[in-house]
Amino acid sequence: MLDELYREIILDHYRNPRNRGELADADTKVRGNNPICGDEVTLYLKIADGKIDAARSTGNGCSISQASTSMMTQAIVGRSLDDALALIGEVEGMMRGGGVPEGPDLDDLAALEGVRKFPSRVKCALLPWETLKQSIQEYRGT
Amino acid sequence: MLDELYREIILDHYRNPRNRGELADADTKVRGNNPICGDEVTLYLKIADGKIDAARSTGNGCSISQASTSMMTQAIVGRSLDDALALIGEVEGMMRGGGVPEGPDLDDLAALEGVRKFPSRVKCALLPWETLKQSIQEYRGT
Amino acid sequence: MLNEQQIRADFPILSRTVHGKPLVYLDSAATSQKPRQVIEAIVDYYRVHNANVHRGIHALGDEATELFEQARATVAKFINARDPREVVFVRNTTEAINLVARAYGGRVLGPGDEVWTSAVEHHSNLVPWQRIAAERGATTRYFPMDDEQSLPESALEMLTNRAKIVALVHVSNAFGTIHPVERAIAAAHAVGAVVLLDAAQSVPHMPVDVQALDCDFLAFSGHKMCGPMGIGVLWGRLELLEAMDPFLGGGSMIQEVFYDHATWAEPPHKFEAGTPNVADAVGLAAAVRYLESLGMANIRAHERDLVAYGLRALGELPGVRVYGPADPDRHGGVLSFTVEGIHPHDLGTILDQEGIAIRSGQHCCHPAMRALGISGTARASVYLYSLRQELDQLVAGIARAREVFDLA
Amino acid sequence: MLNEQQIRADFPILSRTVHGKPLVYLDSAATSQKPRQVIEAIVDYYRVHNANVHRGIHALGDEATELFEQARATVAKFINARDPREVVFVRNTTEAINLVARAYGGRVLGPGDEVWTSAVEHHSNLVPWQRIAAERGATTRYFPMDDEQSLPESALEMLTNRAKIVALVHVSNAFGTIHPVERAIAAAHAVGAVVLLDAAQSVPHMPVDVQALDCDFLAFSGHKMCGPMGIGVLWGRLELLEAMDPFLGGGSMIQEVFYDHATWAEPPHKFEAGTPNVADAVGLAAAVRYLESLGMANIRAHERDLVAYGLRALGELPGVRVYGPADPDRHGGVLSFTVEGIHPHDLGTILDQEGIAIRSGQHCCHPAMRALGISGTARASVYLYSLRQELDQLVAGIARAREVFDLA
Ligand SMILES: Cc1ncc(COP(=O)(O)O)c(C=O)c1O
Ligand SMILES: Cc1ncc(COP(=O)(O)O)c(C=O)c1O
Repeated sequence: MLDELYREIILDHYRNPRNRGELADADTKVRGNNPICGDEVTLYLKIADGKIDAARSTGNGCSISQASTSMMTQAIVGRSLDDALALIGEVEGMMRGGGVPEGPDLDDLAALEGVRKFPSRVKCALLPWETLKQSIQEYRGT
Repeated sequence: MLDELYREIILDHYRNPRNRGELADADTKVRGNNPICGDEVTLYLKIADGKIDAARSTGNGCSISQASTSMMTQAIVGRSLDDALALIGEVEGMMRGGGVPEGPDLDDLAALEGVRKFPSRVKCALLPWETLKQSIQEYRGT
Repeated sequence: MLNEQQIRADFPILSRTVHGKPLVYLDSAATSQKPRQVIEAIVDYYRVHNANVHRGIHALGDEATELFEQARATVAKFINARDPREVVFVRNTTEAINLVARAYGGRVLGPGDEVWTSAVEHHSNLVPWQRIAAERGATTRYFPMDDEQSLPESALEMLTNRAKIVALVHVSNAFGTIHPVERAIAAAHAVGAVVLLDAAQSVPHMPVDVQALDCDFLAFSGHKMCGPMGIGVLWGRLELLEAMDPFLGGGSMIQEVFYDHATWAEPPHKFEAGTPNVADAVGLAAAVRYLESLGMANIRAHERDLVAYGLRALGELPGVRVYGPADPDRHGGVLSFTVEGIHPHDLGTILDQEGIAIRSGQHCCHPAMRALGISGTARASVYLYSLRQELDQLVAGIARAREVFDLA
Repeated sequence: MLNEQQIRADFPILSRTVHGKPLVYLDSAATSQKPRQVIEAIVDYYRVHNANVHRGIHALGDEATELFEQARATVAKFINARDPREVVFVRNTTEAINLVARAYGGRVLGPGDEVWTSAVEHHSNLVPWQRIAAERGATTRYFPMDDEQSLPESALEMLTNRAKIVALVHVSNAFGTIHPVERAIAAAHAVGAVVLLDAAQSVPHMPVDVQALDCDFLAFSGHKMCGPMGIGVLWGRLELLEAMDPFLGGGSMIQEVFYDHATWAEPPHKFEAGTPNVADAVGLAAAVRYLESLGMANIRAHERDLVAYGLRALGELPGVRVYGPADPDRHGGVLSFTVEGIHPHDLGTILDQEGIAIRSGQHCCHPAMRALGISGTARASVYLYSLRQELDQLVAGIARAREVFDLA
């Protein structure tokens, strides 16, 4: 069962996080945290014409939260804000037993599917996605 | 067992309380109450040369508290404050299983002995005696 | 209809004796007895699942957390809350009211503002308001009671827009009155006040639907509804809970803590500082399931029948005065009465010798007793396991007391 | 010496399995497991004696009241209190500290005054002080920790007579440090401050004597000492309790209530508003008797042995850093550590698959973790039922985790 959680691709994203670091001219900068385990993510987005042009992150936490963050920053660049919101919904759905998201740049995300067998870790996987949702809401001023 | 609690003499003091009413020129006036059952006693004492010259009471409550009050006002008149304090101790002792107080004017008090088999009623019997203790302490300014 | 025999078999304590007589428990308004289903739920929790909650990572912690949050959802559904996050676990009704007084009242009350309660409130719905009002320079005011110890609708006209909070007992523990709270809630909302219902004596005994009532806060205790001691519920509208200050500070109610400040978690956790009483929340959920299996409407019908029977029987006794509404439709499972010539306390002792447990005194309602000019009442209160035959025993016990006091 | 086999047989949960493996419960600092003696005491209370307390007149009420007050006396004797009236029953440590913060701190603190705690406190001993200090215009200050996460004695020189309250953890839940509180108490008294000890992790694990310690308040939780959830204790010097404001308002804590004001009962009832958690107080008393039957000194010796063993075993593992004092005489039953390359949360999940329950994270000590520059630790905590063999399994589990993360 542990193999389903710690798939090679997750450990790879954990050890070599993509899009890591601050984004100097970010349009949004939002910090999310999980008060119980101490995971934290700060997400920087560059947004133009309703589209995410760049995404970077800082923070620290467990392999799941950090790998999920890394995968997310890969997956969302180039997507419209509405597409990104839909993707958040798909990832949440996957954690509740739905299918894996499909589409360009989304292959890695499927590796998160195994998390749903570990209920106490679902929060870790969703932390960056909740932070993304908040970023979009802040950007849109809602 | 009820006969031991509701002895004839207790019912008599309940129905015909002795020394009932206010005492206009009292040296002490102290109110005691039991917040759970609502029993209350206000005790008026006239004191001279360290001796209780008169005792009267107002208030209301159950047969045990009111009979005990009535008996007490009978028993303490003419006694010195120190004797009264000692008598309080004897009555408390009787409630914990000690003997009955003996001496002039104390015969009726023995009827309270049966109360000790009813733990939740001991408080009722002791209410006037605690009020007496407080009266003496107030009088002595301690 | 309730199956009396089956129900009584569920309550182990009902088969014990007192002073050599079978127990006749007529003190359920003080605390209810517990069915084996509730006792077993607690035992199962401790024997199999026990762990601290919301701190996860291990299987026991996950199980305990799930049981705890399921209990919250069970309670939420029971009172028809919109969202389980509206259910805050506390110790008892008293703590729930203190929480609202401090965390809501402490925020909204200012000089000139008024908190309204009624003349017949339990101390737990008086003292917290007196204290917070005094602290904030606000005033406490009281609806009067009519001669059936019920809230007269005309009194609601006394409300003005100075009223910020109206805190009312739903069913009186002292007199059994089922107050017309729907009208009071509408009147309070009309002047912009929020309404807290002290539902300690309603939620255990009748269907209660927070959305239908349209109240803003509701407080009740597990121990009065077949659940364990040490667990109670504050229900509040989510938007109010979100806007409120926290209550107690500590673990679980925080988002982040720094040396110089802290930020708060969302409701309900914001109000649940420290390790919660998981076992008893699980026990309360078992109690709710037990009550639901019988049906709250059936429970109320059973008690209404007993109250109608008891009102009639007591009313026929010489020297007995029964308080509260004469109409059993407006009278919960509490029979509060006095017997001329016998102090309630004495009556209680004499009945106890017969194995009959009632309560005597002021029932935590000093001001109401003072207003009525009495030093207390005797109170026989029924629940789902009570029987008509037990009320017959009560009546026989009163006759016996009259003998002891040479009144018969 | 404890009889390990006999003790383990007392704890039903210890024979269960998790993910198909026997449970290895190393999370007792979060909450302890319960022996059958405690579970049975609760069951017996509900099956035989259950009633509300202090409202007397019937046999069940008398029995429940006696059991409740006996429980108070049992707890008082256990910590060597002068008088049972010094023991206030609360829900948990968190509520106890909030009670003191509000009812004592709210009375004595003013602008310019200081409340001192330390850099390694649990949120429950931080947030209540931050809040009351902010409300009263006082300041919170913090003793630093040394590089073994212990309170350095030199720090005590920072106290001046502006310090009104010193609130310190006795044994740290995050690092296991047994702090030199005796010196801190003397130093605080020398400047006229009162001392509250957060004894959540000491009372369950070692002899604690409030008179010998000479502290002013002591707070602890039943659920961490083999007792039920939902019950905790505030001990306070009687004269302080008498001088304090009440905490929650409602039934039982009053002397008399009028429409416009109320007067208060004496301690401890003044602080116990509403129906108390009688069943769990009775359960706590059973837990105290259980602990006393083993002997607190024996329990501490057992844990000291385990900690010495665990410190050695963990210290030999590659990449493992253990926090807290290296000297097992100054180290309670908490082993807090990090493994390079594996986040504590991941370690927790991997160990859980082996049936081993530890806790990972910040242990309600955000500021201390931030000060150490770490995002949390893994924490294995032992109790009287823990075995050396379980620490061996922990060590093997860490090796397994290193494999999963390709570190081995
Ligand atoms: C040192 C310390 N203080 C306070 C607490 C809070 O205890 P509780 O959650 O029982 O209120 C704990 C336990 O979580 C603790 O370990
Ligand atoms: C109407 C009412 N309100 C409040 C309370 C207080 O409940 P608790 O003691 O469980 O806090 C009670 C019960 O005593 C009650 O009957």
